[in-house]
Amino acid sequence: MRPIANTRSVTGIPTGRLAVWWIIVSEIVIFGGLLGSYVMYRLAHDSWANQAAHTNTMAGAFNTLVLLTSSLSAVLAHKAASEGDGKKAAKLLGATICGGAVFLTVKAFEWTHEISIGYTITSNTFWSFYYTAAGLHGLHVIAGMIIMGIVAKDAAKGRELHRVELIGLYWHFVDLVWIFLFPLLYIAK
Amino acid sequence: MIEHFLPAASSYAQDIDNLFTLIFTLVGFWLVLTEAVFIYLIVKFRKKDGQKAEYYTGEEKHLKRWITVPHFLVLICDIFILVGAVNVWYNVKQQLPEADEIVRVIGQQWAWTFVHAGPDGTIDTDDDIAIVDELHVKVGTTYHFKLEARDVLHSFSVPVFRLKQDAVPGRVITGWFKPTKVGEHDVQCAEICGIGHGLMAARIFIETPEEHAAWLAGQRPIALASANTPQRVED
Amino acid sequence: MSESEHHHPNYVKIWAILVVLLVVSVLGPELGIRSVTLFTAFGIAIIKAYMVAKNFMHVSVEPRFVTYLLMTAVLFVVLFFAGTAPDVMNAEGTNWEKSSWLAAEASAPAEAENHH
Amino acid sequence: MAESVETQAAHHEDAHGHHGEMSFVSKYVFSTDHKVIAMQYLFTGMAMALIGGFMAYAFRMQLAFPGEAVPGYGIVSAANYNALVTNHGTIMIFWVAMPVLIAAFGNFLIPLMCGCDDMVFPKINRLSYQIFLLSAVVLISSFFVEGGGFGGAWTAYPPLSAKAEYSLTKLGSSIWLVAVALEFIAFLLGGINFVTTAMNSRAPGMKLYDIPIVVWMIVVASILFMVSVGPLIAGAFMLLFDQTLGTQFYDPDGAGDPLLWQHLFWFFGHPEVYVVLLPALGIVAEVITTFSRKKLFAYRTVLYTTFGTGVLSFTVWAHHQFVAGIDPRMANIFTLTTLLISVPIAELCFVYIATLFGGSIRLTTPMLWALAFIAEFLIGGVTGIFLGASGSDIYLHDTYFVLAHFHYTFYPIAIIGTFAGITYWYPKMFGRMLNETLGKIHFWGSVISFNVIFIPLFVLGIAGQHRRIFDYRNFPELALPQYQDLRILATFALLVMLAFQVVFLYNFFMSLFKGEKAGNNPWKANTLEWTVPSPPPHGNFAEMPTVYRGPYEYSTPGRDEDYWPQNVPN
Repeated sequence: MRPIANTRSVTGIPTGRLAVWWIIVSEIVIFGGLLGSYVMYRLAHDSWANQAAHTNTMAGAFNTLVLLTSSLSAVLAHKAASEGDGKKAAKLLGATICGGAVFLTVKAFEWTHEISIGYTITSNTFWSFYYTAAGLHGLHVIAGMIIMGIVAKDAAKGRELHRVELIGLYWHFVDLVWIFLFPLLYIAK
Repeated sequence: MIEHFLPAASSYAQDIDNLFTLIFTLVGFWLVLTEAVFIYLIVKFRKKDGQKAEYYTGEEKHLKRWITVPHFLVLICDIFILVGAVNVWYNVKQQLPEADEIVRVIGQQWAWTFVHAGPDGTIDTDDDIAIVDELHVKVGTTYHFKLEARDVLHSFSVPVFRLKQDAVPGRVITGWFKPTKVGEHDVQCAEICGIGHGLMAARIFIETPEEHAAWLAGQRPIALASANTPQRVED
Repeated sequence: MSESEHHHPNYVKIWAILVVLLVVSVLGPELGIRSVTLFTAFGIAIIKAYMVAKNFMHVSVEPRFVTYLLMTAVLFVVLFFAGTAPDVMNAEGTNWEKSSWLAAEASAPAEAENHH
Repeated sequence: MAESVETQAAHHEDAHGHHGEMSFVSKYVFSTDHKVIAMQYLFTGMAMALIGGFMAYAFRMQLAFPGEAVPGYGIVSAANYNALVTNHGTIMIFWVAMPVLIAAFGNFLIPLMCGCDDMVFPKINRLSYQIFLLSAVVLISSFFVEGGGFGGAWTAYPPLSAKAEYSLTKLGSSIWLVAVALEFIAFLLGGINFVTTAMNSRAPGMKLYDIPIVVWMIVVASILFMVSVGPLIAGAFMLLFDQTLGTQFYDPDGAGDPLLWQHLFWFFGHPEVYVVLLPALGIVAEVITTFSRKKLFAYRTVLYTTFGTGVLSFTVWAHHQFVAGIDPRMANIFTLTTLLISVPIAELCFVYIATLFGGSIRLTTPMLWALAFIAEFLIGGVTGIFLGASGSDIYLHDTYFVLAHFHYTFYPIAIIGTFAGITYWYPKMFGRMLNETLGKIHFWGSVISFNVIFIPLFVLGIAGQHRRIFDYRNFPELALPQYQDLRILATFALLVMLAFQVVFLYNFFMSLFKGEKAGNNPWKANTLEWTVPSPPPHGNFAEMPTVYRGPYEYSTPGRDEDYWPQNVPN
């Protein structure tokens, strides 16, 4: 049962969405701190370009495409939900979850290959950042997929449709982080 | 004020003491004034029977200025403190005077190693004298110190000089001091560096040139000076 | 509910533009010009981020304070960077130098060859 | 809104009846009620304060009587000493000040003062407490693992904290770090709840300038926390990997830089001071207005200076690192910002003092605590200037002057402010009054002994005594008998202070059963929490209130009564 407090909206933004904005704000500073530290080190160490040369740009680009597409299905799910079509929203969220799964699978192959040829988290601080930043981002992908599954299950029954937009917002943010991780870790060589 | 507890034995110790006194005077004035007004108001406006409190919003001009005027005065005091602080800081930490001699200070768990220039007066030569936990300096000589740490953070603190500088592994930090008073004093480690942090005490011996020469004569240079240079060879 | 209030743009079109931008950012470095690479990598990342935030996250139809909120968070990150970079990003500065970094950079070319 | 407020309220009444039959466990352990969660935070915080206080007892005894067995603890070794001071600091800030000031008072007050039945996300609120409790358990478990608790100071500077061969507490340091990270996550969840509730769920009619200052302060503090802690969370991951996997994020031998952690830490660590300061200032604002029967002087000025302080607090962090090896040119900038932040804080103190002008002051126990907060915090504030000025910080950095300074800020915040809050809202929390005589005995005992602890430590700091040393007999200039006497005096005062807390505990628990019944509004205060029964029922308000005016309409001209509750139409 929702408390009365949850039904009020003094700012004009529904409470759930306001909370997601605050979550995103706190996530911006988490990733900002990590990527800021990375950028400082990266600019101080020209030799890291030799390490970055061993990342697989095409895999990264493919993953960007996957996340952009999953963002598209998430926003289409939001559109469907706002039109009251819970079934369609659930299907589109399902597509988004698949996008996340593809993303993680590609990552798994990438990491396996890199670790097998000796680029582990300890081999160089570039690789430490590579695994830490992508790993933290991957955790967000996993968390988003789990929550999205719950939301999709409800949405299929026409319940809590407003949550489709909330998980979408979060997913777009995860996409946004990757948009910056991709050039930082893969392109800048 | 600080000199009451501890002698001032470097050329800039007095400047830091003066800055301390300046801040003490300014903030002391404000503290006493504020606390006095505060206590006066508490005593003056204690509850009296049949008398209601007065109603002010705090936006009334004649009342608000009791806040805004002190607030600008505080700002002015801050400017004085800022000028004094930056001035002292610039002379102690930022601008290094020409060095007569260089001493290398190395912190490690849990001892200080001081590499003194030998009789030739220059460091990183074969006659360097490296001693643990004893720093010997000549009064009236301007020293640069090259500060390093072998393992964790340490902090090279010489209270009689009013000097403190953290030693950071992977860095060489240069600072300076010029002893002005003969004596023997504590050198502390002022950054927690593990279990033995409380044991990391050293002594500084501030000597006249003659005493220093006598001490120098009694020392044997370390065999391999290069082993103590910063470019240690990583195996 | 307020969801129905805001207008839904053509999301597929926006997605198509994002994909084109992605292709540009991948092809940019092929030219081998540093400034072009920097722009296609980070300039386009900022454009993509702006497009996602505006069109997918609908920041533009939220009350203005949401934009300010997000910008403030970014600003604080920049502030952190500005205060920290003078010490962390440089190998030497006023009266200090990072001996270990300088030593490592000096021996870096040899290390790089080992990897090839 | 799918459903109108009325139907929601009807649902709510049903639920309320249902809640009456709940078992003890579901009512007090797994409750989602904000008041129960507030109590959970309060009692956990008090329990942790006892642990932190015991640690202070153990290491102060060692300092006064070095090498001798401490009754109830035993011999304090160097390793023990480091672990004790480290965990004393960590506990008092993260497990006492934060949970009590922000979480306990925030949870209790925000829904009541904003006129809601609960937080907007009650289940997330419960989850927040559960993670917090878990973090406390994890922290305590770190004392008992092989190698003992972490001893690298609460700032956890690497490389000491990063490598087991330096710290000699391999497990202790990692568990400590995990506990702190869990605590951050708990407060991120809590903070989102506080901010969202206060922004979105205020009672009809409650405009921005009608919100009680304490709610504003807790909300601003939560925002400061959420925005500043991010880089440190990222940094904690990096440090954890340095500890456990052998990465070299902070290791200069592997392209890392130990100073990065210091920046990450203090970028959070300095705003953190204001995170705990602001709620205490808010509590004091409520108490002094109520007991001087005065409108808060210049409400808007208080708000704007709070915002100003909040923003400025992000620009001053490196004043903790003046002599840490940062570039000396940066120190000038940070001196400037640090001196600037003294202006809004001074202004806040002036405003509070000005509120007393023309008042009708009643020196009840909560009022005494609130006034003591201002008096003592001023000392803490002005001594900060010595340390914010780069020139004098060269000498004073990491001495007992620093220690005394921040205890003169944190003691007023975490102890005096908390007691002001507890004694003020105790009738509302538990429905009974505390004993005033015992309250005053406890007040004077605690405040006087506090000053006797820390004034000698200022002197020792000026004399050059540096921190975190377990035995000063190794330093001839610090081993002088006159300094040892000061250490013994401080330790003696600490024992007195700890003894007086027994009075409080007795008063607290006896009054739960034997205290005078409080009634709805024993202090004749204006804010909404005083319009409901004490203690408030589940759901708080029988009828959701509407707000007609600001919270500080005391002694308004033309009214017989000297207070004017926010929800009374005229």
